[in-house]
Amino acid sequence: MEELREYAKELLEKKEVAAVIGYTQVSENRTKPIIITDPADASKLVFNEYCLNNLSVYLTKARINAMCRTKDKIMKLAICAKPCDVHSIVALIQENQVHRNDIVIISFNCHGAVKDFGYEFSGENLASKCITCETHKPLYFDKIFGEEKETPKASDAALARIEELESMTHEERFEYFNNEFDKCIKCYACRAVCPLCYCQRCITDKAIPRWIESSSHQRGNFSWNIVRAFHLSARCTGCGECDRACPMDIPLSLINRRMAMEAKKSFSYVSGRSLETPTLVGSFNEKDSDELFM
Amino acid sequence: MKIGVFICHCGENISRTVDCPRVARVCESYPGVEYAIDYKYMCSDPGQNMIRDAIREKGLDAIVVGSCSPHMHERTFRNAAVSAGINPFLVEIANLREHCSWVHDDVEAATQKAIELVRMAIEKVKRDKPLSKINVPVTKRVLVIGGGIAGIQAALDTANAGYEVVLVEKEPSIGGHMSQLSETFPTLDCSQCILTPRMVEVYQHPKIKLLTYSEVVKIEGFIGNFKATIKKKARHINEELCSGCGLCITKCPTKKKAYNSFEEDLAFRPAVYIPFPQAVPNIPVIDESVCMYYKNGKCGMCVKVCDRGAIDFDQKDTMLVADIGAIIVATGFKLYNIDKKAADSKYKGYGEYGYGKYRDVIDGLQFERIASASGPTAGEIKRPSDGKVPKKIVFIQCVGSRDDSKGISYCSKICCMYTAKHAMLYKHKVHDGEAYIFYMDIRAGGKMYEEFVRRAIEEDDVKYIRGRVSRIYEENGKYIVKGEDTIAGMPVEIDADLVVLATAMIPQENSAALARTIGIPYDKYGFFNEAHPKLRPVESTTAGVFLAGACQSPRDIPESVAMASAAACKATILLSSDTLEREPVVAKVNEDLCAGCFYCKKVCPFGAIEVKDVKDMNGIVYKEVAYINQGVCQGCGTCTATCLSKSIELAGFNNEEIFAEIAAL
Amino acid sequence: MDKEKWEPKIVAFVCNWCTYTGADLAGTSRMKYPANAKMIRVMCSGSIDPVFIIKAFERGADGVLVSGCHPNDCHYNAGNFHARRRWDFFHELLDFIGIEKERLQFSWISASEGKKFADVIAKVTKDIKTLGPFTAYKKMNSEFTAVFPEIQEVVKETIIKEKETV
Amino acid sequence: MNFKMDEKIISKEDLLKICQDVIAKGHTLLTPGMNEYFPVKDISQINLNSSALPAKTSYKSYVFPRSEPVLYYKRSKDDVQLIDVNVDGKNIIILGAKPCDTNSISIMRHLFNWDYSDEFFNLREKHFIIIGLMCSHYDEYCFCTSVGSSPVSDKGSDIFLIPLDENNFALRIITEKGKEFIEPYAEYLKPGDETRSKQVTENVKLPEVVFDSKEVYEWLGENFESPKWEGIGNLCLSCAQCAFVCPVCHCFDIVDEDYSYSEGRRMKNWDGCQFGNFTLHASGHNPRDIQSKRYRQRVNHKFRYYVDKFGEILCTGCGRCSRGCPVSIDIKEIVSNCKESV
Repeated sequence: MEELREYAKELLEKKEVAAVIGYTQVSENRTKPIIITDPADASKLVFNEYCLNNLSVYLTKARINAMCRTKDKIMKLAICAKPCDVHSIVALIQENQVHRNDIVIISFNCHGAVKDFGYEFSGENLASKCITCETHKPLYFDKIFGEEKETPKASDAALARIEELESMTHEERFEYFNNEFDKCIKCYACRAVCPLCYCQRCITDKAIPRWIESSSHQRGNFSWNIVRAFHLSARCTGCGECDRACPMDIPLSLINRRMAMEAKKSFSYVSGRSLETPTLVGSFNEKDSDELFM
Repeated sequence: MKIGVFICHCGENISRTVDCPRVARVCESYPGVEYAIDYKYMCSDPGQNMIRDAIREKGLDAIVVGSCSPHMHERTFRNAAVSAGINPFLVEIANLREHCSWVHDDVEAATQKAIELVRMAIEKVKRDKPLSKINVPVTKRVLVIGGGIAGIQAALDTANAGYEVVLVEKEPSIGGHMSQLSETFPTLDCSQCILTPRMVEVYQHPKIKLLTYSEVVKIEGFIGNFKATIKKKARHINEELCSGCGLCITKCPTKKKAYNSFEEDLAFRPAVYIPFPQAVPNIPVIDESVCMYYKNGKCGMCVKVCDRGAIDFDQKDTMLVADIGAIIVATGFKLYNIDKKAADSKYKGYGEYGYGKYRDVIDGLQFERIASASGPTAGEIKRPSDGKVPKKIVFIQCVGSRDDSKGISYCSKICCMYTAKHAMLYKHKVHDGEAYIFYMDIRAGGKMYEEFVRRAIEEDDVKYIRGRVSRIYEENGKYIVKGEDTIAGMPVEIDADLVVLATAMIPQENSAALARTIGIPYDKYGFFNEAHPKLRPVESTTAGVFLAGACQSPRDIPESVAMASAAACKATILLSSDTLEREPVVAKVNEDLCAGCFYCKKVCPFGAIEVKDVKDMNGIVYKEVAYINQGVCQGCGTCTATCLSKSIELAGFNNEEIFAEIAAL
Repeated sequence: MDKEKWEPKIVAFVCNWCTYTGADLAGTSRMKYPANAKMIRVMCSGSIDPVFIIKAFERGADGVLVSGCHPNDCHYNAGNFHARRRWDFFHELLDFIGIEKERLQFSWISASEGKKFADVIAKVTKDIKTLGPFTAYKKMNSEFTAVFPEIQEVVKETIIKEKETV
Repeated sequence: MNFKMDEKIISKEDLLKICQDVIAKGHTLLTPGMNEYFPVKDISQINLNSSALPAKTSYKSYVFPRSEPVLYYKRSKDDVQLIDVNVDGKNIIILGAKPCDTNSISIMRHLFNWDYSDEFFNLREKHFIIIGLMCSHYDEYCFCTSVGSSPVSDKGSDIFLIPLDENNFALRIITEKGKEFIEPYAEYLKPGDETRSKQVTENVKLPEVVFDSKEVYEWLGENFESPKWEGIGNLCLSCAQCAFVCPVCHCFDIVDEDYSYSEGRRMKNWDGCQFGNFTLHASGHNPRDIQSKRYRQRVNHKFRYYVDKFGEILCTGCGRCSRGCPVSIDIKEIVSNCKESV
């Protein structure tokens, strides 16, 4: 922890970075994001199992980037990122939202995080994404802290849920998802926390012509949730922030996960894992399956 | 907005199943429709006048015509609208004939559908924006890819029209397959004799820049404004200095190091060679893979004998870039390899015929070389294995072609004719020989073609056997050909001295890769696709790229030449104006809202999307956005669907228009 | 009995160069096919957005067909390849959400395949007829249909569906 | 109105009997669950636990739906026909409302009857019967006491319940509406014992008062350009979770949506002031173009503008917005620390 603070302080003091985006403790089992520009504040930084936010969402914010551009110098941004958050950063780099050289990735050896604030860290309370996580070490980083530790074991309830849903009839599934989507109040917290929802104007805000009805009645909720899931298909890195943010507990990341499974099955592609692989969206292979087409 | 609706009866073609007056009546009741009428022939002069008059008298802003397919008369009605002062893009066509009256029997259902189709068009036209054509400049230079007879013809015709031509040939000489042929059907005139003057003409033409031993590696840009990158492979001979004396060739110690591919591997050549005596340009090439110098750094005999110092062992491949206005692709064909098949090949071999195993089982081009006066046997028919004159030859047609089980469903078109020619040439040279031809059907469509085949049968006593050959095996220096005669209904067995297989014409190696380089579509075999099978046979679907010869499908010489001239003509039409008018159906980015993910750039098939920097007050780039080069954009709209934030719109088919159509259903 | 009378509403998004022209050929050849499908012409199958399909369902479509040029035959070289990936995901998504795969179908129909066009339209129409009205989606419009009884189709269909379940 | 408050005692069993009857009569009975106030189908779903955490959302949407049609239209050739929407005046009984929810409607009432009387709101409100339940829970986000309320406040309730022991509640009849509602069930009511209920309420642990709303009011007036806003603006991700779970946020957007080329409807939808396009003008100009201005607006609206206009703070201190904020922005902390330097 001290090393992290020292490092952040040094970066700021040397003016290598305009800001360090990191976590700070709020209460025992709760942290929150903090954007540090003053080296003296570096002591507020923490990293532990309660650092839930995927801070890469801040990388695409114009106001944050504006801090890097001073009249005489263009500085970098330092970001604290769990190994899974690095996947999001990779995806952002691939989508031209961030340049690798413009950021300093401070990452950690990670052994999981809790599913939500207010829970004690244990296998039972492990976040869903951590259960299947294969990258306890970040794939890309500039500086790494923390020691390697065993991740608690837990059963993959989300996968079981997906399988359960798939065993249902179409009518039952439609009913289920329609009921879930019906809860949506269109607060767009899922969109706000998603690092890949960086569009300056979301498709749902496009009014002329109206792409997705802004009303949160069944029809509007249904199309919003489908389009959200579709736009993240083959892009979502599975950070699960949407699930955490949704005040209505709609199983958003369950759908994302199902689409990621499709990307893996049909195209052997996992989003955000490699800067060298071309993105699945935006490329094609002549040998892609033609099964769908008559 | 005042909309006029015009419903055409098309004589009775539409009105037989669609109640046209009712369609007009119902449509008149829709919001925005000022005027609606039906008429017997809208496309006729009186019909068009009706439209013009209505536009003027009723003050219409846009019109919808319910008629035949827009592919038929969209232009007619747009012109009519323009002459009455309406933008042509404020005209929508509802397809009431091809998509409605002709395909449905029930009057009620068809009328209902017609109303809906017109309603969709009305809702779309309400949202249509006036558009004007886009002008782009034209580079007056044509790139011809391939120096066979089609490429030669295309290059000459274009150059003679006064335009510059860059002719790129991958082999050291132009001439292509035609230069390998002995005689040509149906006249039996010498192939070389008619081709060589053309080759020389190309070489000497002031407007033609000839690049042999070169390949096109990249095509960028768009119609009128292509940029071609051409790789000029190292010849290791300085072309400026070489006089073509050929001394290096005769003195090269590696006499028989490599198969002579021009002779279809029936002869050998040294490391430094010209493919054939009449080669154009008459400049040798040093084959690095067999040259002693490259093996051990010694020898250098050619350097010693060349008094002009033209040998240059250090020469490297060079890249040339040329601005091009139009491209003619004439890359030709190759013959189906009968048995030597790569593991991933889509074609299956013909192991049962023993090609490659028996030296006297050869293909058509090999026979051409044997029959050619300049060939390895100096025109005497001798079989490759022992040089004996074959007394009995079996020709087998349709080897590969028309054979689904081997992966080729099409007819190669020229084999019937050249096999008849081969048999005749043989009979003319070996008077006591017997020639048998196994055939499936004889396809001799063409001027003097059928007569030619009849001559072979009647005058030269060539024995045609209708049926397939099942197996060929060697026995005492003879090749036992087992087949069946389906007319006689009995098995046949012939002990032949030589077997000639008329193998299928297939596209050149890597034709698919070249198609992707140029950006043109190709079929499952690898032949390039024409824009329209009947009406646009020499154009590819990519504007400014034309097709000539056997790269498009199997062609004989006259057809290839005709296509080449047609393609040249199309290219010169394109180059004859200084600027090009393009349909304004192009995409446009809303730069304020673009997030700069560049998925559009990744999916654009034409490279029309560029990165544009947006700077802040201090001149520092703070954002990159997509910018669409309207000259390059072809208007497919793939970017619009890919754009996640919907910041790209395709003019003429924008999303508001499409949503309106959906809502009108 | 009622169900036989019910006619599905089908929207077809087709590309200008292959499928639309193929449909023209079907017309020129006087092939017959059901009148349920109405076509919306776009330039390339690559430009069809999944939201178009959602919009069609919202507007009461019972089925959607998307059709373009065969692979390698695209007028724009690669539009259909990109479309193919897009549809793979969208189709999978709709399936997971609970929309039967037959509700949204895809085909490659070239300009010369008039017969195939007629066959595909007939097949899609038959499939949708077998599935019945897309009541699950249309229920979302129940408020509308209460105010506008003239959007009868939906009301009628709901009644049919209820009869069936009895 | 000269209505005198009255207090009775009712057993839990009898209370549930009333509920049973309410449901049987076809009224909607709402009760708080984990996530939301939900319509009770079976009385076994009712959990009258005063120490439960507040539901993630309030019952705001029953009086001010997140999305509702205000009119339908049909276009014809020369005309547009407008069709009114009828709001059905169905009784909605809310059982067990938290004190921080009960006065939400009275706070919103000002706005919906200010320059224009919103008949949809008023009609729905008229058919609301709010049965509040004393609250004995508070967590790090609760601050009702700082905005002038308390866990034992019966303000806004028609009837207020105080748990006396496991099986009995003190039932305070507060309004005429409440009286009318309970009258038919008089048989279940036993005489009240105000000392007992007072004993209970006095023993409830109250959340600490963390700020003085008057001081906040003053500070906001003087610190429109404070650099504090920028710091918060940098962190806030511009969703409307806070506004949509808030029991008193009431902004809405009007949009037209069509069904077909001729029919359509005009919708009134919730809108959130943190959305970037909330104040986006048709011209392209956006007066609140950056997040810090939007967050400033949120706090000012709640603690200053609404007070100016209607004399009440637009906040009930329920803490929902902070509890659910994906980046843990805590309005209580911001407001109570407003005077501290950046």
